[in-house]
Amino acid sequence: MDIDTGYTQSELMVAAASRQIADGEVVFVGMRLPLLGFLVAKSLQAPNAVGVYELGIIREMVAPEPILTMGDLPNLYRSQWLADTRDTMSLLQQGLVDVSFIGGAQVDRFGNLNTTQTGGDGTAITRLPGSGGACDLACLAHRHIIIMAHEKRRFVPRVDYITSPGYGDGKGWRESVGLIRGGPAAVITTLGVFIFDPETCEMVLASVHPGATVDMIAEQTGWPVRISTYLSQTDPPTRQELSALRRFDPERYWTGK
Amino acid sequence: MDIDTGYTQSELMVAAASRQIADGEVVFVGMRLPLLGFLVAKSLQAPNAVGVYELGIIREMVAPEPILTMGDLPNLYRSQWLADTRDTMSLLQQGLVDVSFIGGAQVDRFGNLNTTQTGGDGTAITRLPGSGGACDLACLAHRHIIIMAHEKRRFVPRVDYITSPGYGDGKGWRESVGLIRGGPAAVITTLGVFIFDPETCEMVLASVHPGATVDMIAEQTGWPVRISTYLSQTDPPTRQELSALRRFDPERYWTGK
Amino acid sequence: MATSKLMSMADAVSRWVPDGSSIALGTTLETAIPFAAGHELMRQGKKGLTLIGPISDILFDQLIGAGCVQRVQAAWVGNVITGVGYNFRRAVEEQRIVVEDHSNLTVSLALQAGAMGVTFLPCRTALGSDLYMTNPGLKTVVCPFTGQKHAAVAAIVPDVAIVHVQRSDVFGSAHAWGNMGISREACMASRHIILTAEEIVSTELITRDPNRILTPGFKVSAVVHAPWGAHPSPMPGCYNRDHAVFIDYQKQSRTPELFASWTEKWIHTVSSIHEYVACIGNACSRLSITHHDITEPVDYGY
Amino acid sequence: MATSKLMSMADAVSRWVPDGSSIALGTTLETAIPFAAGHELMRQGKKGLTLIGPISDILFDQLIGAGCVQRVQAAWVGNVITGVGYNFRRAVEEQRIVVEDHSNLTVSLALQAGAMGVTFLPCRTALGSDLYMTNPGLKTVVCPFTGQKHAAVAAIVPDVAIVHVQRSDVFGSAHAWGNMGISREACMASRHIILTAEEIVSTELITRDPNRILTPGFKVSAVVHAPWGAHPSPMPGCYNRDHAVFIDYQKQSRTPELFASWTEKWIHTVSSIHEYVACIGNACSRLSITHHDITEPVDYGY
Repeated sequence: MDIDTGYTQSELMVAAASRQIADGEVVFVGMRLPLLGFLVAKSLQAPNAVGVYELGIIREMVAPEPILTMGDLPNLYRSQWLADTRDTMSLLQQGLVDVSFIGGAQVDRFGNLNTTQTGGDGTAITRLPGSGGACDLACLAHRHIIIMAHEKRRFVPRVDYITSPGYGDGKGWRESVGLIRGGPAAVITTLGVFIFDPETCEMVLASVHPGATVDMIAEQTGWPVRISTYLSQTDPPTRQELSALRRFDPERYWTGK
Repeated sequence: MDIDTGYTQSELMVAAASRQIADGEVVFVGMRLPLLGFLVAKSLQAPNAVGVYELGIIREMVAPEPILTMGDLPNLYRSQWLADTRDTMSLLQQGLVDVSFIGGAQVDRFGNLNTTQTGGDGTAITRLPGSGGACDLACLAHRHIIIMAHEKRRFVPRVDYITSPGYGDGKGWRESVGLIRGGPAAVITTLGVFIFDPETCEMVLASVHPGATVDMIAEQTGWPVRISTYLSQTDPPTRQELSALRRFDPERYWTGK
Repeated sequence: MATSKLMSMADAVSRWVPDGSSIALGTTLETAIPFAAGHELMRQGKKGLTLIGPISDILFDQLIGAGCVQRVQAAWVGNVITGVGYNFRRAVEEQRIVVEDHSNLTVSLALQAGAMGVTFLPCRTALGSDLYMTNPGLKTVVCPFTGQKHAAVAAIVPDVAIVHVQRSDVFGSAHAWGNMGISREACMASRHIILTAEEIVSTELITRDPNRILTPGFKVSAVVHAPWGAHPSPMPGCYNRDHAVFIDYQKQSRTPELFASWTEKWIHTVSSIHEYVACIGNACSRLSITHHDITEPVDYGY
Repeated sequence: MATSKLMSMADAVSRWVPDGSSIALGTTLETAIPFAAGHELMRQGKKGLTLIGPISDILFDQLIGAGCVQRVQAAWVGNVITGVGYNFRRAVEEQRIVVEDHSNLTVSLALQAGAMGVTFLPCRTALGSDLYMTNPGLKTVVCPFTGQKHAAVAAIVPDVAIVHVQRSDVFGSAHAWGNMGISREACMASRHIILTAEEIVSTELITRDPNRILTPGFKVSAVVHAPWGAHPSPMPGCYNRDHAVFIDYQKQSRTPELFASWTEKWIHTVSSIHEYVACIGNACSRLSITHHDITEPVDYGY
């Protein structure tokens, strides 16, 4: 935890993620930081947001107690629907989910995401857990937000494996492979926030976190970073955001660093 | 009701139908006479038969009160599963249903059944209710039994419309259209019982009901009737069968004539 | 928080079912048929409707007789207890309506495809049948893994599903129990949902049992309080089937003239579900549930 | 009437899960994971298993570490709360197991296809992804109505589904509540079902609420009484999640040597679920449900 600013990198990322949720939106909520981001949004600017969880849960209320995983019983309590995974995926596939959040081990400049394996093509493979619902969210939500640590080994020119499709190799690719909507809308890293150029579908640096610099970001990115003409500094978490966040992660399990 | 014999034609048909059910079989139960036939079998030789109903019901116990339709609440009471129609159809499509029963307005010598419309091809159309689940039962059960009134206008050389496929135009037809199993095993009429020749897939008269004759049957059948070398008389309903039947249809709504 | 969707039957039907709508109803087959909502469609003189359902029992026949219907996508239209639906038969034979014949499985899958957001689903039924003659929503498809021929059913996305439930909150979270028919996929597939409910209850009561909820409340457009709203069909937990009405209806619909009298008496003279309940008066006690069977509690705590 | 299917965990696993079986388990994702059954698989030293599931949490990792597994058809294998599953990672990197990567939607549809008795189902996910690289169960198919490209998922028919439920009768009619994950399609698709249950109850109690039943009892092959059978995962209505066990497991599985000690302590020294419950002793009260939330009754009478 950074004593000077009074918040951690993770807290800043969760706050930035939570701001991507507008009131009334249907949000497909993933594990870990996205789960917290949803709870923060729901407590502040988006009280009518609806949470859809791949376990087969739809919730309109925040859980009555802090939860570490989406399967914790307080996250089932008084939900608006306990159903099949397939039911939640049907809402997603129909186009009823506005936004979702996914993390990853590798991302490239077109927002393709890898959570399956790195290496290959002659080099040793490092195996990761896999897609879970991430591939589905990246294919089927109207937009998805990527949250990940900003390190050069993760921000690579081309991911070793596409678990969750971004814009492939650029404009028109999603349509060409048969995807019917969606694509990444933003990438929230430990250093800044990227959006995507609607013309080229490339990642563009939109804001730099307090304490980070464009140079630091360029150094940790495996391709020449494009920078928005409207580049700004990421707003630090507000007191309200921090207080909501700490209510849901009181032990700082997810946001301790 | 025939005073001499002490039972009606319908009662004889229901009894004959009920005998087609062996103990432990999974039976897809249709409306009207088949519903009664199942209840009679379940009360006598097939106590462990499982009833599957297209409404989304699985029952292992007979209903605690007489029912007129399968949606009557006693038929839901203490069932083994209340679920979706699709769940019951999935059991059927998987091949877990041994036997089913369907009625019809027209049948031909290959057991094709029409409950949709008669006429057409220049003549006026008479519209009937349609398939309901009958087409599914005829396509997907391991075997199905047809129950219908024996009249010349109903026993036609070729049905005007195939609602529920039998053996099409003969051996090999089901496979050729993509059907993966099944076919009619018997036709129980007001005059007799037919089975199907495994070589030609044609209907063969196996037994004649008490009071009926081969001539009467030939006269009411729109093609030259083939007769089994083992032709017998249909066993009349036993006292046990009649007593079970009348417990389930006490007002004689379905079996009064 | 959310806004109440509770409104009168007249408002719900007027707002969410414009002329020309496609409607899934009667989705629970023989139980819980939304007769009260159907009668309001007739009362408002809707035109050009497409009716979507499995075994529709007499509600489809009534709507067709009242001239509301242009097209039917169904597996079976008639009177479960007596057979033929006379209005349906006349309308088809006089070519006043178009019928796309389904089986129970194919109509279920058509809605399931809509629910899942795919344009078709494969199955093994209907192959070799003449359902293909009138139904452009049936074709074949080859499995890319096995090379086997399957039937393919085109997705149906109704404008609105009308479903009758036991209890709902004012936001559209509702408990439904009994056989489910094709109600779940109909709700998930439809652009709008009108829930008619025997009882309006608190959200707290509903969310104490979230597995029993029919469909996500955020998909529901209108909630209507309609006690006896499924009469004469049976409503699990509420009342038994009124067989006499179905038997009587057969006679009352035998000719257009008889059906006009039936309509006058049961639709146009009756302005609301409350008047209807007054009309069926005696039936109410005769049909009530006398052998209760109550569920074992379940704990959703933490 | 029917014959009881109640038997010990050892008998159920020995009889219905021969070496080389394909098993769907962990089908409720993060809740109700059948750990007790999984541990019995390890205790009996099963070999050559195929594991089928969505997000499997640490049970898959344990079975892989114990050398029971030859193939995995899953969307995610790891530790929900800490990330990487070390045994899984080692086994893949050393090419000791084959992985067919799915997404949660595609593994659900693979089982749903099996449940429906079709050889494939279409969907709109995974297109453009590299899931196709290792998974022969993913191809594409063209919709015969719209000409649109869909992903096609091949059916999976497991030899057995192992599912943990709150209560079951001895014939396999069981109540399950909470989030359902892909349990329903896993049960419907599988050739056999082993139900492990917190409680064995009367058929009468179960059939008083037939909508809450998980799957047709006649499809179930074995019923096992397994209180705390999902620990350390949470079991709705019974106990909360034991986070500490998952966090601790990460450390205990970091090397093959550490995992061998873990196995010795938790699998081989513990001969049954009853001994296991004695071992977790203190956890039981710490995890118990303190905020109860009880359902409103429902009437299934007539």
